[in-house]
Amino acid sequence: MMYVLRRIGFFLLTLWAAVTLNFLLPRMMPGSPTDAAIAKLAQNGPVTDATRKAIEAQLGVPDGNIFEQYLGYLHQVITLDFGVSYTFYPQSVSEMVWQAFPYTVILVGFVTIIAFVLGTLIGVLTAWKRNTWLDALPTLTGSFASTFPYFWTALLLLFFLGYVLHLFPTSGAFGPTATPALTWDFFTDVLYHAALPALTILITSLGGWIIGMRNAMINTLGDDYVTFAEANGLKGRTVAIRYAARNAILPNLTGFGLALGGVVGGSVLVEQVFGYPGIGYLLFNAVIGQDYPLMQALFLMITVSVLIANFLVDIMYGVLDPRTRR
Amino acid sequence: MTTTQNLTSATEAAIKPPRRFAFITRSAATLWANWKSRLGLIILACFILVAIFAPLLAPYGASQDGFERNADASPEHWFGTTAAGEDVLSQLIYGSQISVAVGFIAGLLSTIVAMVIGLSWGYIRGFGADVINFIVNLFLVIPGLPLMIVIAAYLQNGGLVMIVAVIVITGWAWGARVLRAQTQTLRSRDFVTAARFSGEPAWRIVFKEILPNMTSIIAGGFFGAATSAILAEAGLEFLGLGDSSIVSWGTILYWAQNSNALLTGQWILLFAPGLCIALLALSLTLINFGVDAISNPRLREGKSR
Amino acid sequence: MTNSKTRTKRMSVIAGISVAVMLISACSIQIQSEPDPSIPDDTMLIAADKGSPMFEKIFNPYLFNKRVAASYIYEPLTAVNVLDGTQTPWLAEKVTLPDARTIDYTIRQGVTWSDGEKFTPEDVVFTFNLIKKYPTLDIKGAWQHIESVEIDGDHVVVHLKDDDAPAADVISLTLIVPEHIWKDVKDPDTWRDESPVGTGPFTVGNFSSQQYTMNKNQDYWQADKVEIEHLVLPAATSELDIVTKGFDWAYSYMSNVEGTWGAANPDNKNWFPPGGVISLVPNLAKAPWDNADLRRGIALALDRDKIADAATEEYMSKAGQTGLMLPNQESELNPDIPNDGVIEQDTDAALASLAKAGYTLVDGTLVDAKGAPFTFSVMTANGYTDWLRAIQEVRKQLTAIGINMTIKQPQPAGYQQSIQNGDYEVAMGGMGGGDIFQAYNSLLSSEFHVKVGELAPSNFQRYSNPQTDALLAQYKETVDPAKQLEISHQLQQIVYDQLPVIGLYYGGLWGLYNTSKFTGWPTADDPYAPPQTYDSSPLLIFTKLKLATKDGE
Amino acid sequence: MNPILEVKNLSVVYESSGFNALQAVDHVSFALEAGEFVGLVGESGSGKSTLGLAITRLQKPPARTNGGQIFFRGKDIRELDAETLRQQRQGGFAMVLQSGMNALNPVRTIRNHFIDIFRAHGHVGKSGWDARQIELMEKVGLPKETLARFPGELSGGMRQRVSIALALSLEPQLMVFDEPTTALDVLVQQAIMDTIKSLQKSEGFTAVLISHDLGVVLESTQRVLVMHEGRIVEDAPSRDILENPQDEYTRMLLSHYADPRAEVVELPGFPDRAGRDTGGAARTAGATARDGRSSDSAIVVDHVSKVYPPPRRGEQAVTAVDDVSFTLEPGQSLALVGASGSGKSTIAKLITGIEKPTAGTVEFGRLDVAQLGRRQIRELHKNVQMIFQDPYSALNPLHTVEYTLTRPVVNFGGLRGPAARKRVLELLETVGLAPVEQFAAKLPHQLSGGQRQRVVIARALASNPQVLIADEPVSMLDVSLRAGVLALLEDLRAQWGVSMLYITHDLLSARLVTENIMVLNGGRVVERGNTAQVLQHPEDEYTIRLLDAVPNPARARGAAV
Repeated sequence: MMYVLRRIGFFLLTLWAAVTLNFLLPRMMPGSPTDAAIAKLAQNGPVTDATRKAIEAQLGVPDGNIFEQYLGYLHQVITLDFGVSYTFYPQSVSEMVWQAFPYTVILVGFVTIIAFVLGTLIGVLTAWKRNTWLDALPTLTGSFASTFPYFWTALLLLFFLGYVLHLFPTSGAFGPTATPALTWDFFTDVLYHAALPALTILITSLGGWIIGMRNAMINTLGDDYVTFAEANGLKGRTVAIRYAARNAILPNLTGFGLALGGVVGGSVLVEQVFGYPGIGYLLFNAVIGQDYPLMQALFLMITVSVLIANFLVDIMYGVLDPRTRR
Repeated sequence: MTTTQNLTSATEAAIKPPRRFAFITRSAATLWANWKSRLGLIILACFILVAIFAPLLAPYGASQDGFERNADASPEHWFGTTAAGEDVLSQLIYGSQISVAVGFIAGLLSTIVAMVIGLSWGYIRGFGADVINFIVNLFLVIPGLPLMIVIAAYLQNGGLVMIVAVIVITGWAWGARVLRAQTQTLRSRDFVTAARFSGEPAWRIVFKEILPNMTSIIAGGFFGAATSAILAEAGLEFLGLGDSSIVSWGTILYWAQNSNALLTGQWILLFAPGLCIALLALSLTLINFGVDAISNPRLREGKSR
Repeated sequence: MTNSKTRTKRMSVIAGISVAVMLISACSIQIQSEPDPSIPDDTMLIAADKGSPMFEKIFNPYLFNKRVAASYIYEPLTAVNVLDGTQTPWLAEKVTLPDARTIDYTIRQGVTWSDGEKFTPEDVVFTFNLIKKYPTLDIKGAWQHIESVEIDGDHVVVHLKDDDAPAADVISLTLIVPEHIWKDVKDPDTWRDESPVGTGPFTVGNFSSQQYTMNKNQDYWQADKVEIEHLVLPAATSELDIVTKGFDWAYSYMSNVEGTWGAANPDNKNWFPPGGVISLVPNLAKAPWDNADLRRGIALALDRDKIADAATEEYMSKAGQTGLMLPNQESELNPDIPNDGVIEQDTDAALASLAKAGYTLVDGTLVDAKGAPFTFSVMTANGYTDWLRAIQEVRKQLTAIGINMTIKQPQPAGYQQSIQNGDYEVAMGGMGGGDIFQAYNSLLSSEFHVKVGELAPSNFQRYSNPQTDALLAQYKETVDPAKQLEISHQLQQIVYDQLPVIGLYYGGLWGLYNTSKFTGWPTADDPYAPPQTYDSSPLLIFTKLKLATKDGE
Repeated sequence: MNPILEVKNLSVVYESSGFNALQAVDHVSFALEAGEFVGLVGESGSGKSTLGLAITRLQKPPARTNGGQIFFRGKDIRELDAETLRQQRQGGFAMVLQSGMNALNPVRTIRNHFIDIFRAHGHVGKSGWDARQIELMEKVGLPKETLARFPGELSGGMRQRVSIALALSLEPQLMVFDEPTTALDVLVQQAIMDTIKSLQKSEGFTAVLISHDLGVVLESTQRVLVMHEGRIVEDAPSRDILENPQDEYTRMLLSHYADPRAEVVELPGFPDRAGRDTGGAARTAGATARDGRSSDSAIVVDHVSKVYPPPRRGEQAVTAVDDVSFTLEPGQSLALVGASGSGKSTIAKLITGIEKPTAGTVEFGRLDVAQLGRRQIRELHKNVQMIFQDPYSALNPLHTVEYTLTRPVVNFGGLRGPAARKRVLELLETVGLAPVEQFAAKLPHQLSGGQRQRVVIARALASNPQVLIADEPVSMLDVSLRAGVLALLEDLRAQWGVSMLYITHDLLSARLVTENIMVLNGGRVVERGNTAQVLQHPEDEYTIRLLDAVPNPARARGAAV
C-alpha cells in the first residue's frame, strides 16, 4: 500500500513538473505563431501589415504577464481546455489532439507492447540457448536493427514495400474514400495503413528488448536459485520461465517504462515520414508553426501518457515482485 | 586473476608509476577476446580512420558541385551525384567526420554530466539526493526526441554546437541513474569508509576511490550515449533542425529527401548514409557487449552449458 | 581452428553481399506514375490542398486555414494575373477609377449563387461591410484604404480615404459572399462554412478527411467555358504522391523535374515562371550596410547564374536589380537601365566599389580601414532549401574575394521575427512579384520604416528616402497609365542605383500539369495566368482548359 | 558392499577467455558408502565447492570437467543426457547450496517451490502434496504457515531450512551440503547443523558436508576428506584425523583450534597471555614510541542507546544498543562479543562518529563524538582508527599499497614526498610485509588475504592513533592465517600502547587478544569482566550458549568416544 502511495506521489509531482516545463519551453522560443504564419505566406509574396494584424487578431496572441499566463495555463490543464489551435484555427486544440490520439495509441501503444512481448520472449530464448546460433542470430540482427535510424528504416520500407512493390499504402491512416466508422472494413483499412509505420517501430525497437531481456536473464541464470532449481531436477522449461525469466522480467519491465518515451519520440519521425495523422505528426507541425497551445497540449499528452504508462508499469512491478508489497 | 609477478628485478623507478595500467590492459584484452566487441572495435577504427583521412580518401571535395545532377553510379562517381551535383561518395566520406565527432563529443559531455550528477547523487544523502532523484526521473520520463525538437527550434543558429547541447541536455539522465546505483553500491564498501578514516575529503573519495572503480560502467555509458547521440544528430539533421549547410550523414539524408531521391530512384542516396549511421552505431553497441562483460562477469562469453 | 574457418567463411559471405549491394546500387529504380483507372476523363486529380494531415471542413474564405478550394467557390470582383498584374473583370463587369479617390464597380448581371439565389450588388456591399465589422476577416486590408461603400443601381462605388488609385487592385480581390446566408451567421470570424454557397465554378461534393471532390456548378455564369466536371483533391500531396498517383495538376517544387515528374509520364509537363526576386536584404540601419558602395561591391562580386543554378537546379534564371519579373513585365522595364537591370559579376569593379567603401584586399582577406577582416552573417529560414543553396553559393563567391560570411538558419518563425525587428545583418528575402506599385511601395515606402527593435510590416531593410516617398505619393494620385509608367521607371532607377536590396535570382512558381486529359494550360507562350492552384489563378485556368478527348474528336 | 558414489581421477578446470586456465580439482578419487556422513574440508580456493558441484553435475561455465569419472550407483553420471540426469535428481543426489539464503526464487512462495518439485518428478501424488509439504517443514523445524511466505519474508536461517526441506523432498540417497551454515549467525549455525545431523540419522541418506571449518566437520561426520590445492591430501575416519593426522596440512589445520574455556589457550606462534605478561620491555619501547603525547585519552561510553526508526510503517522501532556504558582506558584491550544483531557493530559506529546515539554520550578525551564538526571528525579519525572485517573490500582494488598508505600519512602526518614514502615503508616493515618496496608497489589482487589484512592494519596505524577498533578482523580469513594476524595485532598493541576495541563473535580470538570482555545480547551488556575469567566461568546463559556453539575438534573427540 505504501508502495502504491509513493508511486502516486511521484506520479503527481512529475506531472506537475512536466506541466510546468511544457509551459515554459515554448515561451522561451523565438518568434510568435503569427510570425510563423506570415513566414509561410511571405514565401508567395509580400505580406502587408493589414494581413499581419488580421492574422494576429484571428489567433489571439497570449496576453498578461508570464505568471498570469501560467495560472491561466494551469486552469486550462485542469479543465482540459487548451483553447484554439494557432495552426489549425479555428479548431480547438482538444479537438485536434483527440483526433490524432487514437492513431498514435493504435500505432505506438500496440506495436510497443507487441515489440516488448516478442522481444522479451526472444530474449528469454537467446539467453536460454546461449552461445548457439539461436542466441547469436537474434542478438546480432536485433542489435543491428536497433541502430537503424527510425526515419531511415521508415524511408526504406516506404520506398521498397510502398512504391516499388506496391504492397502497402504510402501515406495516411486510412484510404481516401473510407469514412471513419466503427466497422470491420474501416478497422482493417486502418490496420493496413498502420502496417508500414508499425513495422518500422517493430524493427527498430525489437532489438533493444531482446538484448535487455537476454542480459537480465543471463544474470538471473547465474543466480543461486536457478542452480538450486536445477539441482532439484526441475524441468528446463520451468527453470527458464518460472525462475530465470520470471525474475529477469522485473528489470526489463522498468526499462520498458523508461524506453516508452524514446519510442514515442521515434514515432514523431516515423509519423512524419508516413504522413500518419498521429500525435507525432501533429507535434512536428505544431513546433514548426509555433503553435503554443497545440504544442503544450501535445507535450502534456505525450508526457502524461508516458507517465501513466510508467505508473502502470510500477504498479505491475509491485504485483509481480512480492518484495515491494511490504 | 593471475598477472605475471615480475617484481624482483623491478627497480624503484619502475615501481613508482602505479600499476593500474594493468587493469586497462586487462580490460582491453577482455574486449579484444570477445568477438562481438572485436568486430565493433574494427568497424569503429575503420570509421575513425576514414574520418581522419577523409581529405585523402575522398575523390572530390565535400561540397564540390558542378557535376552532372542526379547522376547514377559511374566510374567517376561510384555512388552517383546529388541533386546539387555533388559526389555522393565524397560526401559520405566527409560526413563521417561529423558523426564521429558528434558521437564522441556529445557522448563524452553527457557522460561527464551523468558522472557528476550520478556520483554526487549516489554519494550525498538526504534532501539533496531526493531533489536530484526527482530531476533525473523527470528527465528519464519526458520523451527525449520531442523535447529535442522543441529545444532545437529554440536554440537556433547553433549548428553542431546546438545539436550537441540538445543531445547532452536530454541524454544524461540514464547514465546518471546507472552511475548512482553503482556509486551507492561502492560507497557502502569498506574501502570508502576506510578512505574517510584516512582523512580524505569527500571530493577525493568520490573521484579517486569510487570513480576509478566504475570505469567499465562509465565506458559503457559513454558508448551508449555516443550511440544515441549519433542517432539523435542524424534525426535532427534529417528533420532539418540542424545546420543544413554542413555535410553530415544526416544532412545528406535531409537533402536526399528534399530533392526526392526516392523519386529519381537514387535509393542509394538514402540507403548509404543510413547504413553508415547504423554501422557506426552498431560498432559502439558491439563494443558495449564486451564492456558489459567486464562490468558483469556473468555476461562473459563462455563455453556452452 | 574450425571456428575461425567458419568465421572467415562468414566474413566472405558478408563481403559478397556487400559487393552485390554496391552493384545493384549502380542501377537506380525508376518510379512510374500509376494513375487511378477509376478516375474518368472529365475529372481532374489536383494536388492543391495539403492535409495536415487530415482535411477539416472549413470553407470560410476569410480564414487562413480554409480549404484551398474555397477560392474555387467564392469569387472576387476582378481576377488578377500576378505574372504581369493584368486584371480580368470577374464578378464586376467593369472597374473604373473616375478619380484617384473613387472606384466604380459595375456588378455583373445574371450571376446566381449555387443555391439558386440571385447575385446582387447588395451582396457586394454586404461583404464589404462584413469585413469592416469583423476586421479579422479583412485579410487583404481593404478597409485600410476604404472610406465608405455605396450602392448605385447595379454599380457599387467605393470611396477611398485618400488619393490612392493603386488601392483598387487590393480591394477588387475581396471574395464576395452571399448576404442571404452570411447575414445569419453569428460569429463569421470562426464560422467554418461547411456547406458553402458561392458563385464559383465548383461546389463541394463528397468530403472525407483524406480527400474531397468538387462538382461543376452547372448554373455557373461561365458554365460554357468550364469543361471539367469534377475535381478530386486528396490530402496526400507529397512529391512522391504527385509523381506516382497520376495527378493532372499540381503546384509543387520538384527537384530534378525531368527525372521525376517528367519521367513518370510522357504527358507530364511543367512551367516554372518567375514569381519574385530572391534577394539579399541588407540591414540599412546597421553599419556598414548603410553604405551603398559596399552594397554595390557585394552585388558586383556575385555570379548570379551560378547562384540561380545552385538554388533552383537551373530551373530559374538570374534576376535583375529592378525587381521586375521578366519577361512577363517587360513592358514596364525602364529602357535606360542597361542589360535589363541585371548586374553581372565584375570582380575588379566590385573591389573598386568596396575600396570606395573603405575595404581593401590584404593578403587575400578583405579588411576595413582599421585592418580588421570584413565578416558578416546572412540569415535564412531553416528549411527553405533553395535559399540555403543560394547562400552557400554566395558564400563560396565572397570567400573568393576574401570575405568571411557565415550562415544563420533560425526556424521560419524566428527568421520572421528577426527580419521584422531588424535583428540581422543581411537576410535572404524576396522583392517584387505581383502588382508593381504594391511591390515598390512595400519595399521602399518610409511609411513602413521603423527603428531597429520595432516590428516592420515590410521594408525590412529599413530604407527611407523623401524623394522616393514623393514618387510613391505621386503614383497614388494618378490614374493615368502613362504617368504611372513614368514613375515606375524612376522607381526602377532608384532601386538599381541605391540597391536597398541586392537581387539574385527569380523565385519560381512551380506549375506541374499533365496534358493527356486537359489542354490549354498556361505556358511561357501563353502566360495568361500563373500555374498556382490557389487564389484567383485557378478561376482563370479552369475557364480556359479543354477536355483533350473533345479536342481530338 | 558397493559404494553409492565413486569418483575416479576427477579433474575440473576453470577456463575464462582472457585469463589463464585454473585447474581447480586435480585428479581426485574417492568413494562413499551408503549411509555415510562424510566431511570435505579445505580452505578457500582448495576446490572443495567445485568438487561438490561436479559430483552433482551442477557446475557451469567457465568450470568444465576435463577428466575422470563419477559413478553414482554404478553409472557414470558424466555420460547421462540432460533428461536422464534431471530424473536422476529425484531419489538420487541432491544439493544444498552454500548461500542458502539466495537459493530460493524471490517471486515464488515456499509452497510453490515444493509444488514445482512435485510436478517435475511426479513422485508425490497431487492429493499428497499438502501433507508432504507440512511433514517436510516439520522435519526441518519450521511451522507450516511458512509455506505461504515468500523467501524475502524469512530470515536467513529459515531460508536455509527451507532449502534443506526442498532437497529432502526429492528423497535423495545422497545429499551434498556445501557450507550450509557459513553466512549464518553462530547460534543459528549450530542449530542448523544439529538439524542436518539428526535428519541424516533419521532419513538415512548418505551425506557430504563441505566446509572450511574442520571443527564443524569433525563434530558431525564419520569420515573426513581434506582438500588442498585441488587434491585430496588425506582421507580418513574423523577420529583418526583428530588423533593421528597423517598429512602436514591436516596437522596445521588442527593446530589452529583451541577451546576458549581452557586454562591455557595457545595457537602456533601465539603463546598464552599468561606467558606473555612478562613482556614489559615491549611496553616500555611502546611508551617511548609515543613520546610527545602527554596524556592519552580514554573512550567513555556513557548510558548510550541507539534506536533506529521502524523499518516499515506500523512496526516497532529497533533498539540496536540499549543503555550501554563502558570506558576504554588507554592501552587497554576490550572484546565486544555477541551474535549478529547484538549491537556490537553499532557501538563501533557510535564511537567512530558514523552514527549518532539516541541517548547518552560518547566521549573521546575532550571530544563529544556525537557533536563533531567536520574538522573535529578529522581529529577523531586521526586518533581512532578502524580495522575492517573484509580485507577484500577494505582495499580499493585499483590503488597500490603505497597509495593506500600514503593517504593517511599525507592527511594526518603532514608528510610529503620522500618523507611520506619513508613513513609508508616503515609501516609496511611494522606489519611484517617485507621486502617493503615490493609490497609497496603491489595492487590488492596480488596479495593474499592475510597480507591484505596486514595492509589494512598498517593503514590504521599510519595516523599514529590512540585507539583501534577492530571489527571481526580475522573472521573472513582462512583459519591458518588468523593466528598470524592476531599475533600482529597483539604485538602492535603492546608495542605502540594503543588501546583496542575488539569486536567479534569468535570467542577464541577474543580470549587470545583481549584483557577484558563484554558480552552483548540484544543491545544490552549481559556479562563483563576479565576475558579469561568470563570465558572460563561464564555466568550468563547467553555467554554459555555462545561458548557451546564454538566448533571444537576437542569436543568432537568427546562425542566420538
